[in-house]
Amino acid sequence: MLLRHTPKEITERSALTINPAKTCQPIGAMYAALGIHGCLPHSHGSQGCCAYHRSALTRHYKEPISASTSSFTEGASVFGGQANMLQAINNIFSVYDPEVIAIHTTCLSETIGDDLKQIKKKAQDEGKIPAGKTVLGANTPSYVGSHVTGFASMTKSMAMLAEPTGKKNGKVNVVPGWVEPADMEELKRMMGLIGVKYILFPDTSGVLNGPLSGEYKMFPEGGTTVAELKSCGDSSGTLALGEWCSADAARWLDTNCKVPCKVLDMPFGLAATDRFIEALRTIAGVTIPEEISHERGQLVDMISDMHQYLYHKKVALVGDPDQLIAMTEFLVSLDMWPTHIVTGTPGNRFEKRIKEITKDLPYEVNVKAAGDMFLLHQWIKNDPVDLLIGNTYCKYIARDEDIPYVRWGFPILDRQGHQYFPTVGYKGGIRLLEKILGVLMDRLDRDAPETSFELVM
Amino acid sequence: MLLRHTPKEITERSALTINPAKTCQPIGAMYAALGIHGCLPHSHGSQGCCAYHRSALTRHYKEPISASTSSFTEGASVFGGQANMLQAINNIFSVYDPEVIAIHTTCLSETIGDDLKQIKKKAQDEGKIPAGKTVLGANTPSYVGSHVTGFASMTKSMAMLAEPTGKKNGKVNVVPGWVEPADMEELKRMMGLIGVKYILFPDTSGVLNGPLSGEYKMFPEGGTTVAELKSCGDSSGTLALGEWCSADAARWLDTNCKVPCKVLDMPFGLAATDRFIEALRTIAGVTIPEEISHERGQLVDMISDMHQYLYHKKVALVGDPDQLIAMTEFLVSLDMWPTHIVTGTPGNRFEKRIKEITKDLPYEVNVKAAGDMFLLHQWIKNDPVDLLIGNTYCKYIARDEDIPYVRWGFPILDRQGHQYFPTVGYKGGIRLLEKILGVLMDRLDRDAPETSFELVM
Amino acid sequence: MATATATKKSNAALDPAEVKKELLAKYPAKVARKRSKQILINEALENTTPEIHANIRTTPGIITMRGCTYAGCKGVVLGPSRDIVNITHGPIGCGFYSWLTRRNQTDAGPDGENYMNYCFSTDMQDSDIIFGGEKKLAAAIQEAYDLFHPKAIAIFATCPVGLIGDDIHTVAKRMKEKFGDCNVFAFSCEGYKGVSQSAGHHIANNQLFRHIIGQDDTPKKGEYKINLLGEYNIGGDGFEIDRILKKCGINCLATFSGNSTYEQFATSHQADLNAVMCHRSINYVADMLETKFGIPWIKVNFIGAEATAKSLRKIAQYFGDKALIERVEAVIAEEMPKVEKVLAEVKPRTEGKSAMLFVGGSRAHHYQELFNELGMKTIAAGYEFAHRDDYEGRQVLPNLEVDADSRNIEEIHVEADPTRFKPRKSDKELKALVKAGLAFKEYEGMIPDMEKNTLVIDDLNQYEAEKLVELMKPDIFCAGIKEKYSIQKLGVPMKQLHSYDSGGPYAGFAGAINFYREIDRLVNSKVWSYMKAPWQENPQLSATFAWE
Amino acid sequence: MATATATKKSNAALDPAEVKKELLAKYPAKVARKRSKQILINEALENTTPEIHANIRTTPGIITMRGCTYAGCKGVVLGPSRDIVNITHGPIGCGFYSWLTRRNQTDAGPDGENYMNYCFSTDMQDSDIIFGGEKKLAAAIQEAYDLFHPKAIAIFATCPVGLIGDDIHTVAKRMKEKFGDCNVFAFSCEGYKGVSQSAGHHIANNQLFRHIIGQDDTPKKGEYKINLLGEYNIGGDGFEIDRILKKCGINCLATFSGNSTYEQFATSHQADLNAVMCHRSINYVADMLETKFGIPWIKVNFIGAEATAKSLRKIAQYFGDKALIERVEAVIAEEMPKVEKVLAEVKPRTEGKSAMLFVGGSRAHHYQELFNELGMKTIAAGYEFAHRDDYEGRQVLPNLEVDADSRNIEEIHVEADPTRFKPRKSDKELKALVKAGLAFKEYEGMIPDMEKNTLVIDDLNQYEAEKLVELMKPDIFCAGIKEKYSIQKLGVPMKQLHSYDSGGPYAGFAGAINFYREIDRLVNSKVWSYMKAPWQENPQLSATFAWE
Repeated sequence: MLLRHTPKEITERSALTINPAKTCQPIGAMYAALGIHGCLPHSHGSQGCCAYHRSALTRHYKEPISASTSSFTEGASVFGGQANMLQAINNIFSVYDPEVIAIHTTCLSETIGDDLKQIKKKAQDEGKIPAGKTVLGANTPSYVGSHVTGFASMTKSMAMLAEPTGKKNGKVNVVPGWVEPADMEELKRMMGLIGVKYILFPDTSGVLNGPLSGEYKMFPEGGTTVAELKSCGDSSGTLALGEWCSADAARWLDTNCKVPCKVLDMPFGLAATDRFIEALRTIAGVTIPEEISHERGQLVDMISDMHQYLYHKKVALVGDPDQLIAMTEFLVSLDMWPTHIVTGTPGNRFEKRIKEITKDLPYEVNVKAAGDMFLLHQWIKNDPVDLLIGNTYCKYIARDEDIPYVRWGFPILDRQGHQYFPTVGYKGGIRLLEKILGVLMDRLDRDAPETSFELVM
Repeated sequence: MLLRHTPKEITERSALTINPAKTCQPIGAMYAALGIHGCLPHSHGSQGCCAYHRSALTRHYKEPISASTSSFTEGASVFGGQANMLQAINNIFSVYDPEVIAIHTTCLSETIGDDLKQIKKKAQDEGKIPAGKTVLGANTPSYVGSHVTGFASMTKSMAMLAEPTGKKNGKVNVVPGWVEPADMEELKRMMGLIGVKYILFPDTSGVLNGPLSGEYKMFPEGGTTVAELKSCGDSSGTLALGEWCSADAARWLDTNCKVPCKVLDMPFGLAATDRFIEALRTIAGVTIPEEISHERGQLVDMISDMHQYLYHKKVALVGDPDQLIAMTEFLVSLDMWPTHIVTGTPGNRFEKRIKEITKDLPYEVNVKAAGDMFLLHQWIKNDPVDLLIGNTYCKYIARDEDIPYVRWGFPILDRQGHQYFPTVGYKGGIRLLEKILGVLMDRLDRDAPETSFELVM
Repeated sequence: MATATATKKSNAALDPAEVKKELLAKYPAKVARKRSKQILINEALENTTPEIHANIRTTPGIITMRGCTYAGCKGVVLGPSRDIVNITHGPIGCGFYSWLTRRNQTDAGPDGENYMNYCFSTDMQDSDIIFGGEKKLAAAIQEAYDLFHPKAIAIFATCPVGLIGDDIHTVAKRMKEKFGDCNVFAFSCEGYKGVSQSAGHHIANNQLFRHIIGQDDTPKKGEYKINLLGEYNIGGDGFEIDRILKKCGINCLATFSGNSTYEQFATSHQADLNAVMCHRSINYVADMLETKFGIPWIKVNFIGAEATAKSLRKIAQYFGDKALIERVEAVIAEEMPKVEKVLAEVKPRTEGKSAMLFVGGSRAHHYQELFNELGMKTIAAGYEFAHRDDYEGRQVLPNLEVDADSRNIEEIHVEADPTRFKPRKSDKELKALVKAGLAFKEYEGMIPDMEKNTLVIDDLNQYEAEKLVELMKPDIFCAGIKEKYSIQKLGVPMKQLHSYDSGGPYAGFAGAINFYREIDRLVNSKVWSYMKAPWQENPQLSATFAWE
Repeated sequence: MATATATKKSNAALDPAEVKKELLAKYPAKVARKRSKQILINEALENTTPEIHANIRTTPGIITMRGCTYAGCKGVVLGPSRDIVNITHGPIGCGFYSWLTRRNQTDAGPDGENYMNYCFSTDMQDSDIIFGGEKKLAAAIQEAYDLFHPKAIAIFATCPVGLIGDDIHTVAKRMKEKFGDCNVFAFSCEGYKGVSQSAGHHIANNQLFRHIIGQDDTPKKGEYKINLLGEYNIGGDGFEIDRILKKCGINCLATFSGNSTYEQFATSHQADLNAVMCHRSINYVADMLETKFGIPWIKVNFIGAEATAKSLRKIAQYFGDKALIERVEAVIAEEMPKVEKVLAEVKPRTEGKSAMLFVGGSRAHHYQELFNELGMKTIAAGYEFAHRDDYEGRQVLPNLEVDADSRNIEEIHVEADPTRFKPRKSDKELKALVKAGLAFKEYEGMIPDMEKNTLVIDDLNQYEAEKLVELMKPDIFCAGIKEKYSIQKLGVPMKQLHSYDSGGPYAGFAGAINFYREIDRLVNSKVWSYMKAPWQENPQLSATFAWE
């Protein structure tokens, strides 16, 4: 067994986290920042943070991830990191010449209390920020929240670039939250079909799913432009997809720029996508094109065709709150039985929301926020499941317990596809179904006695 | 063992086919006919043919397949099927009211020598064909060629609806061959991006991947219209994708309507898609949009990222000639080693083409046209492979020999996805790669000793 | 109107005459006249069963559910025999389509002979059509023999074979003599014969009887020896029935033909009773076994828990042995509580719902048992390839007119075997059993079991099926794979009762439990409520978007 | 220009001075001055090795390959120890990122203790930062102990821990005393210490020596007892080396720290020789073991078949035992032919190609051996976190100036163990061995092994890496995961030499074979010829399309 020391018996733990179901804020901030066009994310801390975040994102995307660091030494940690940051800003603009530097803090710089605003001001005063260039920052102390929180903070900082002119731009802000580049592309495709004018931020499509062409572009075509971000204060409203990832940015624009907002679930699965499309329709006052209805109908058709393989199958899930909420709702709508649900990100609202979604199921779900994969594994040992959905670290549980397993979430370090094929929207729902059915049916084929090995399924 | 009587030792067989790698012409004609808008395919033979073809297509698509039959009895078989057909045409137009009836023959009606042209003429003379309705026919004797031949014959009959006006329509005819609805959709998307005006026939997209909406449409929106088919004699040229599936239609238009043609491989994989796009570019004299180059670059990127898992892996393939030719070229371009290749469809050109494509490999490939899956299995027993690609019937070999297996081809009776996700073009190539990598990596994960179970792959 | 099905409740109340009128409205006069005789409103006519037209030609151009004679012979009856090498003589298609597509299960053990996963064909080419296929057929038989050395090789003719005049029976005979240790026989089951699969069943029955049944007189030991006729082990039905029979101590010598072997067929004449499941496909063998060997037959039905219990009691009653009767009662007493427990859980969710069944030659009748147990009413039903006796009961047999299509199907004349005929019961015993309520050689058909004013429709076609669903909005519809998705597009769950989609077994006690759960899943699946998008349900735009 | 790399051949010929100028051109003056001292053109200056600046701070904002002290301590040195519960004290990130990401393999057998697949962290929250994390740390240690009862628990400090002043060593001491049967110790390896991973190695070495090494005097049997230092069993390197040593009859008591156990460390002081693979990460332990226990150390290298043979001979020479020497020769004689066979096949496809290596503290040097064997020239190389002695050789050690960053890293003072110090060889014996060419405590560094006019660059950064590749167009580039894809985007295959991407082992004889094949695959992969679409290669449209 790979996880041979995990006991079935569950004992209370107050201090020790084992096999975390989250990581720290800065990587979320870094990923979000990569969704700004021409942006170099900057980690204000010691070298290791930046190295770790770049490595993790690189392994997930199999793409180059550029980000710089303030390279704190012991001295800086004692006397403050301002000197390092000023030096960094100067070097970055002269050597890499990005449009934007998006700075996020770390546990180190937060603990010593570096003040980003003040440092940025000093950099401006000292003329270290060339004209037309943008420097923004987000506070992302690693000891608060999770990578999701960091993503939300950086996204909020993007919103804070808004410069309302008082003149509406006729667009809707759409904050997609932490989804894959392919998902952001798919959201844009759907909005394009519906005919909604939008500002999508962040937008990592075209940044983290790049081609191999013999050229290396440190700053690819993709990403939300600063001009768009400045303009988002003039939008008619903001749709925030995901309470954890996107609500802060949307609410800030509401409070500070009078741009009304609505927080929706991430559009994974049928119902959540319906609500997203319905919201767009109402806002834009348009008729939904046949093409969208057709895609929806295809998803429903596939559900009806394959229902017998899904019906009452027990599922264990681990991941991030916004994704898990939508996925759990989707699974319930498939007549599947989400049984154990864990996120490492804190927040009681998560448990409350999951309980609402699963309230009609004939059993009590195991759900935990600020939980870990060690607990999930123990739950599974006590109440085995037919399917496991989560990031690559789940493969150790899947192999030990011999559970069909679908990779979904962050990080996915050992398979390809997530960069290229969306799981949001109706088409994304079809892909999710295909993957779920695939592993369940592979298991049937593997375990079927020769008497009942099926040709037609 | 499921195929426990298959011996390793290979003995010559001249008369007995075991586990065929093809089926008969009429089903190909039926599938092609479903790619005409508002068309009811009609099987001129005894009831069983139609029942079998409808069942097979239904299992493959999980969609309703409507087709009618002349319901031959012993009497008709002796005295000829004309009466049955006339009665059928009358009933079909009054009960189902299609735009088009596409008749194909069977071994029965061919053996007794029914003459479609003459019967059609009689129907016209007797006013059984309402004004504005179309009846076309194709001769598809089951004892010649294969399902591929039948598809080609019906496709040719579509071309024969051409009514050249002498005035060019500024379009290119594109004959996609036997690919999935999702593939036809993808071809249209690519041509749309490139800005080529086209007539695609047949076109089963929107016909065989329909939604569930509470309505049953016997004749859905999709399909090539008769107007388009009539106009294809005025096109500037014809691109036939696949020698076996599409060349006849293209060459007929060339000879009879002076519409020049070019026969290309089916655009599966990198190189074949390159040639297809390049052809469109030259014909239309356009610049290829960045979006297409980007998709291409993504495929190349994925190949480079995952090359170590593909390198020199041995592959056995079974399917239809046009598909296998393109797939074999793709595998070779991935540095994989196609080792055993079988099609049930006759034609020495197939073996010649495969040998050309594989001539630089450090070994002699096993290739056979008019072969069967029994032989493929024996080849595998004598020279095991790392991967098996073929239709659902391969699952018996895959399980007996414990070979990673990708479902691709016709029919796929036990999995979902082929209706919805294309495998043509660059995006299709990415999907094929994802699937191939998926099964190869699943095997690595399954067989890895605990000492070398990999988190990052 | 179709779009409503999802939401609206069933319309069983509708006047059946109205429905029938609607069904016929669109037909040309000639077709309408013909179909009207095949669409019957079930009403007791001074206690005689109303008459229906069945086993007649399908009108060309009308999209039928039916298949062909080859399908009935090779696909249905011989398909499930695992140790016979079944070679299709013809172009490749027929063999290909009948390759593993019926979900007949078989258990050959780890190393028993099993050719069911294989497809054998002579793959006739045009030269064979022109110059004749006998040579190729002989060569194919030889190659099969050399590769596998099977006990038996069967040849199945497809359409062209009859037309070009290949003498497959002589070829078979010649090869059989040549091999000596391998029985080779052929079936002239060309697809164009008869009007449906049914003709193929008959042809299969004839040749089974001629070439295999009674070939092996090695005595079979054991008491209570029966054969099970017309059970094809779809989805494991046969395994469940075997389990129950075994538990009861009843010896099933042969099943025709689920999970069967050549040797079972060859020794089946040693049984003391034939229990007939699918009357349509196999009654010929039952009759011939009685005439030639003196084995009586009774109709049984293992579809439905109650029906299973009843069938077991009939068999016990036949043997009349106290020990057996008690054992049967003990088994029923042990099995029923499990069934009732599940039924009690499921029934509240199925009660009062309606079903339509259009399938096969007996299932449309048998499965009404299960729906009854679920409290569901069958509002319309019919067969795909049955005859009048399957609808109205065997009493109609004497006055069935034989039309051109039936006339061509051989009726073999059987006489009592000079040495092996042995009445299993004395006339006295038989009379007593009949008096006690056990009916021999009897099948009353589907119609008497159906409620008044339900619809009985023979050879239902696609057009009528959709109309029926649109008008009557059943909660579930049962037919075959070709019908499945057009019905489901209308928002009505469709259960295949040929191959069961992916489920089974549904026979016996365990099967009943499976079926209850399956129907519960289908009629209560959430998916049928998803068919309309919000913007399709309320196309009107509300004034403004409700921001937070 | 970048776009050309795919097609153009390597540009090794380029004047290195030109290249260096190009690399520095874009930098601000201050940065340029600093970098110019870290970019060295290799030229013999009257036979002394040229001087390079190394182990100095990375300039903020410059995108470096380097990681932090925690990574060097927890990630590199302690990570591979399987039966120590390694708890990260800090926010969740550091523990998460060092969880299974280095491909250190370990073999605990079917039921041995193995915590390497687990990640343990105190997941500090803001309250812990404000009120201190010692309580939580103690609780976490207790929970780990209660759950697993391990032999040892190690604590690793992350950045905030030092700043808020958690006294992790006292907590560890307290818990160790409390448990009695579990050794608990801590590492003050905050990420901000030092200038790279290197500081972490040193800190790890110190604590290993202080808390584990020499704790267990239970005698270890067997002859030719050695320790292997600085081998981390990435991709199974250690397994291959163990295989070879075993075959030679050499007893490896402990490997620091690939596939290692607590007990191996604790008894390692009983070895008679320390063989040092990665000089940078582990030389401290080697020195301390010599000072305290009298174990001499020699530099070895098992990367490269020739190097492996050479290292084995060195070890044999040290023990000076004829039997061993013969056995070693026999093993080499047995292993080399397999290697040479593959090399003969591959070399024609690799010969004359060029490589760049920028990685680690010893691999950039060791792997040049393998490329030499493949006939490939290393045209530029450098370390990520090494010191001058790794470049120039240990003779520079006395006159290394200690800067502010190094000063903070503890140097522990070690003395000969009063009871256990035992010289393994007499001075006479040692002198003789030295005379015979065996060098003790000696490492000559990378530079002397590199050709004239090659480039040696310390702490190469992303900007310089791309420039180098664009200018010199190597056939392969070796570094780490962060660098992999920016290099490959330029059309140059990139091989990770930290984690080997997915391959390995590359050490020893079998490893050499693996590496030959892997490099063959990379430099000859067809994919690099696909980067341009036809319409990108010939944007001009030919007049008309060539119809058939």
